[in-house]
Amino acid sequence: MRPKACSPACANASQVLPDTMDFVVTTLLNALTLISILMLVGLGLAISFGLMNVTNLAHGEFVTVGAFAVYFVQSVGGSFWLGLLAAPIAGAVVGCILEFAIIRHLYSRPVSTVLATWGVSLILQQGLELTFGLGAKPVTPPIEGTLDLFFTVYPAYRLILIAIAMLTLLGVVLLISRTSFGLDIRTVIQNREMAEGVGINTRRTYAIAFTFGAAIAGLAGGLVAPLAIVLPQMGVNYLANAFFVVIVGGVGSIGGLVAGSVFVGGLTSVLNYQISPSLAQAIVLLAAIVAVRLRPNGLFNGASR
Amino acid sequence: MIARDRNWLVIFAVCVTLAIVYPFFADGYQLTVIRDALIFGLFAASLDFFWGRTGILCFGHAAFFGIGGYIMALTTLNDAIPLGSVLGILGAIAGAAFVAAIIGYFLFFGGIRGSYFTIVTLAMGVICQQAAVSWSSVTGGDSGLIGIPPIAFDLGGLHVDLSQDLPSYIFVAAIVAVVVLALWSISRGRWGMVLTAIQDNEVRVAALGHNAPLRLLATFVLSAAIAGLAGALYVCMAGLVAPDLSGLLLSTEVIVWVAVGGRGTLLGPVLGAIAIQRAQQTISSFNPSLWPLLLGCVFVIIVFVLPDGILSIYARLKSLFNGRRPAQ
Amino acid sequence: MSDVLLQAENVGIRFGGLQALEALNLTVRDKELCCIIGPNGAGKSTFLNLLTGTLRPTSGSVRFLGHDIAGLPLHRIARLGIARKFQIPSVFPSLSVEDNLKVARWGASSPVRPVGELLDLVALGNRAATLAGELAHGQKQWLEIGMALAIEPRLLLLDEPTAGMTPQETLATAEMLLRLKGEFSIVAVEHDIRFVRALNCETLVLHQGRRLRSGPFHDIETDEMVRDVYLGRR
Amino acid sequence: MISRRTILKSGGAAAAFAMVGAPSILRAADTVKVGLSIPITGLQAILGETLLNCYKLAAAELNAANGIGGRQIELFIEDNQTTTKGSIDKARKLINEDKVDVVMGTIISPERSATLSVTSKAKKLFFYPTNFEGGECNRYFVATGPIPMQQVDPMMPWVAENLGKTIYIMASDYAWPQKMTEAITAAYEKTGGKIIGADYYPFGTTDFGPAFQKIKSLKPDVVWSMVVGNDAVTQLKQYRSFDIKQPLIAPLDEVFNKDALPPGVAAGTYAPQPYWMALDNPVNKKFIASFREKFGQEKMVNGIGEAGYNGLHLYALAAEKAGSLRDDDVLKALPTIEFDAPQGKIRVDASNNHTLCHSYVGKAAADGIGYEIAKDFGTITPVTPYCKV
Repeated sequence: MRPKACSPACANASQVLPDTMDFVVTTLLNALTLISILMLVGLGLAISFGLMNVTNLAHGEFVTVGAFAVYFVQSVGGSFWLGLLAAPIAGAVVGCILEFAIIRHLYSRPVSTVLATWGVSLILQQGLELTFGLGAKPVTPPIEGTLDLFFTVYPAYRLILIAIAMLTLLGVVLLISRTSFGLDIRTVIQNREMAEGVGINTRRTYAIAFTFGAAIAGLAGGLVAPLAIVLPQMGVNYLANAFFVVIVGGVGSIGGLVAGSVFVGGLTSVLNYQISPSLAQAIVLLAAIVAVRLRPNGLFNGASR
Repeated sequence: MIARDRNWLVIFAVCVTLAIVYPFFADGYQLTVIRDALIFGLFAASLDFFWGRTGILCFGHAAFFGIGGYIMALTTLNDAIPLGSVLGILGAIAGAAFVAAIIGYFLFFGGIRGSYFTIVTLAMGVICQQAAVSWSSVTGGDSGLIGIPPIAFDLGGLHVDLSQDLPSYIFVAAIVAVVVLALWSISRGRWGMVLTAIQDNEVRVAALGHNAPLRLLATFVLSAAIAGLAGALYVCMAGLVAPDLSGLLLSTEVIVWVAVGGRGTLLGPVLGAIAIQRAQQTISSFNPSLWPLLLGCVFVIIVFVLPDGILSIYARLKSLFNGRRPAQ
Repeated sequence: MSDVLLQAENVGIRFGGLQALEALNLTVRDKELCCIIGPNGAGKSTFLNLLTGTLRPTSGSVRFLGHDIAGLPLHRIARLGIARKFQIPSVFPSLSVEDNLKVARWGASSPVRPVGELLDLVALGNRAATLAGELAHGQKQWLEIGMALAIEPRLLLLDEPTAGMTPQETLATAEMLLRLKGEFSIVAVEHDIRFVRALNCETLVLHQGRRLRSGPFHDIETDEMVRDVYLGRR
Repeated sequence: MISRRTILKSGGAAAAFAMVGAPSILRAADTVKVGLSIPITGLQAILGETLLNCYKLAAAELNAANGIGGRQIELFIEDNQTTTKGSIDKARKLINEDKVDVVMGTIISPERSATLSVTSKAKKLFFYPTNFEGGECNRYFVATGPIPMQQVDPMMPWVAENLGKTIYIMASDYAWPQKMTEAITAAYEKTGGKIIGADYYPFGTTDFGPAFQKIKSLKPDVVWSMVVGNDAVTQLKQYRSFDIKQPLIAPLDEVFNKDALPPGVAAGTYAPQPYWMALDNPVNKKFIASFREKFGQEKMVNGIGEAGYNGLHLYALAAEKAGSLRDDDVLKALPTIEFDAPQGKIRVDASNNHTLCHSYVGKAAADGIGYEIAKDFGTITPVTPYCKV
């Protein structure tokens, strides 16, 4: 028997209107926080899983590595911002090594990739535990407290997180659409053989794209570090949902990534308020499965697998 | 092909012989250890039947193990149900098959294959474990259900009581042998050939008039049903069922067993399950924190050094003696 | 009308803004052999995809034995009696030649020809135990034709069956098809004029998504406009 | 040799009975074998380490002082990997291969249930140290930690009086918080208080935002968190960032706060526990001093560890008194002895094998690690309608 939660409106009938606005804005911001994180973690997956067809189960560890980078920088006296700078670099380094040592040898063996990356994920987790010791690591946020947004009061750090995520996304869009490297990536993705034909070093492009995705995931880890637990095993919490973002959104476009993140993150946040969070999580995942059945190529675009 | 079949049967016969001889040298405790390992071997074989034959990796196979276990537990713990053990096992098989049929319908007919299938089934495992934890009025929550009686029934004059170590060992070993042999016969006949063809080129198979998604679905359902059977057997032997028996960790472990034992060999995964579990418990008694690290390395090594599993060592050695390259 | 097997009327398809095919008509009668030719990019494969129901036309209709088959699952279409040989040889490389044919036979609603006969028909009798992946390119094409035969089709659609074959193999393939002529209808999409010449059948010439000419092959062959198109003069 | 001396020394009817009843046990063993099933790897590894250290401390203390009836205690330490399967395998190994005299340990419910399913079948004593949601009952199962009613019943009037009349509960979605919620609701409503909302979050939740939003709109007087383990870290970090003013009750302790939480995050939170390091009595002072001497001066210890420590001492006293290591003999002696534990004097209730433990409300200090005792409710007798052994 669980006591039923009182609906927000009945708490104080005279305050219905401001409460409603407050409720809507806060829900929106909660959803945005979740969407931002999903988007950043999903971006790397969209590249490796969606475009290169590499199922990287160690992707969650990039998030972990990013968060540990912030912890490490803080623990040796650096500021959070310095740590946040180190996070994507740490992610990129691990990603680059992983691509070089393992993934590039397995592009033609997708199932082996699953096994090998899962193994790597275990090794990274245990390695972090042996290096930094048991247990969660403390990370202090750069600013404490809340910000008054007129309709509602919201934690300042979360607003920063949302802003950084949006800027990063914008940067990625520009990178892909405006730079020659972005053009290379798009060409390789469209048709690997043809890209090789016109003289693009696809091996290098793959490696850089993979590393880039790892860096973004590292950044995501750095951003969530003050907000959530920092632990060698934290990555798995983000992995499954990020995969769903990519599957639901469809591969091959930033639009799909955004659509997938909004679907998973938005639905989770809204449902969490209505029903038991465990049920909400199950429903979101089931909805994702059904969505995939109905729109096999993704909510947003028609790119095929 | 014929030679490979003969090899398989030889190894199978050796394993059966070892299983028959083992009770003469082992005490009750050692029997229970191997008995439980065999149940997980059956579970590994069930995954191998799907993964090995279709090339599609299911990352949530423990969900079916857990579903089977919970159905068995709920059936046998309810005194109002007659023939609890028999109905429990049948229910476990049917329940796991039913869930697999629903999930599989959405996935296979939705055109989900390969890595996408892997990820969706991974989430399915997560949901199952969470459901088992949260839905405590039925599942007993995170501590699970305890006091599940051993399998015992009278059916048409046949009296079965598996509360003792030796009968339960014989019962489990017999089931594992029969199921593995049956799966092997299925997978080398028409069914297996079509599945191999689907693995090569699914569109082509469909263009020949085969309902490929249905074939895949049927394979998945059969695989899940056997996983459910394994789950039902395990909870009776252990006396309890708990949420982590349907969780991600077990799903991962079973993949290792199959990969180490040799994907697609059905027998290899059983041996892999026994070997790895014994190794895990022995190593963890010496140095607990070493185990996860070793496990990770095993994954990576298998992929690069032994992509066909330990069972392939035999073939490799043989071809080494004959001076030939191993057939791939 | 009763012997009409496949009828495409006024069929067209657009991909986004691009009109890929426009107002095409094709009637295939029972046990008839016909060819579709045209230069690269003429829309031959797209047309074939419309005929097999893989694509749904944006205008006009395709009917097989009076049914609209567009969008039906592939295996249902096969069971109706449409067999298709793909452009890229798509055999099952991990199965033996014999097993390839077995798998194909099992797909049929009522297989007639035993595997041995199929092997002989496609001249692979001595390669039965070979893994299909180890066959030479031309043999793979034949094996695929054999697999198409195994499902006892009423209509066999061949997408560039001789692509990548040596001249001798091409002729052998043509002979193989001529032997089968009269058992069921065959529609061959080809690029290679020599092959079509050997078949000498009713021919539809496509150019830029439209019908250029149609009629018996010897008429087509002498047509000025067809020559111009094939020689790239137009 | 040692075993004979034991019998001679302890003398009396019990020893004579033991010799007749179980001569093989006494002759076979030169040591008392204590099997420990500890989560050394897996999710509960932080708490597992402290618990293991407490057992080591108790064993060292006992061994330094004549062991149990003159026999040294030998610890058989196994890692149950925080899983059901691991716990079953290890419990079987301890009982069948190592032939231990008693099994102790485990932290979370699945480990306990799995271990219990083996020990109950083997009729082997099993001492469980962690806060226990109740519900499981077995003659050979001894709980040295508190059940919900021991913590909640005395505490709720205090909460109503000092903290407020309405509570919002946010918890991890599993059995212990669910049972706790039942106990809290029952006890709180007696005082006129009201639970105005309860939400259970699945393990691995990364965003508790919606819960804080509810807190803001429901405006409860008190927030009671039973989000546990790793998720508690996430939950507390976010609780602080949303700047919620209500007092927070959270099931934290010194070990967890020090090893897992960012500094200061737990400051000011309340927690019900049977033991606090801040307890001002000589036994506790000595306990902490020897713990730190053995394992490091900066180390913290918590209620789970202390209950484990108590468990081994209770077992030793009972075995000593029974003059036998037979499970039934020890069990018979167990309710008759009393142990002067760091939390105060404790003993085991004969009717249900639960321990009469103390109940304190602690309030976390500004550093977020240590606690001061906010209120001492004394010893609480466990009342278990579900259990009669």
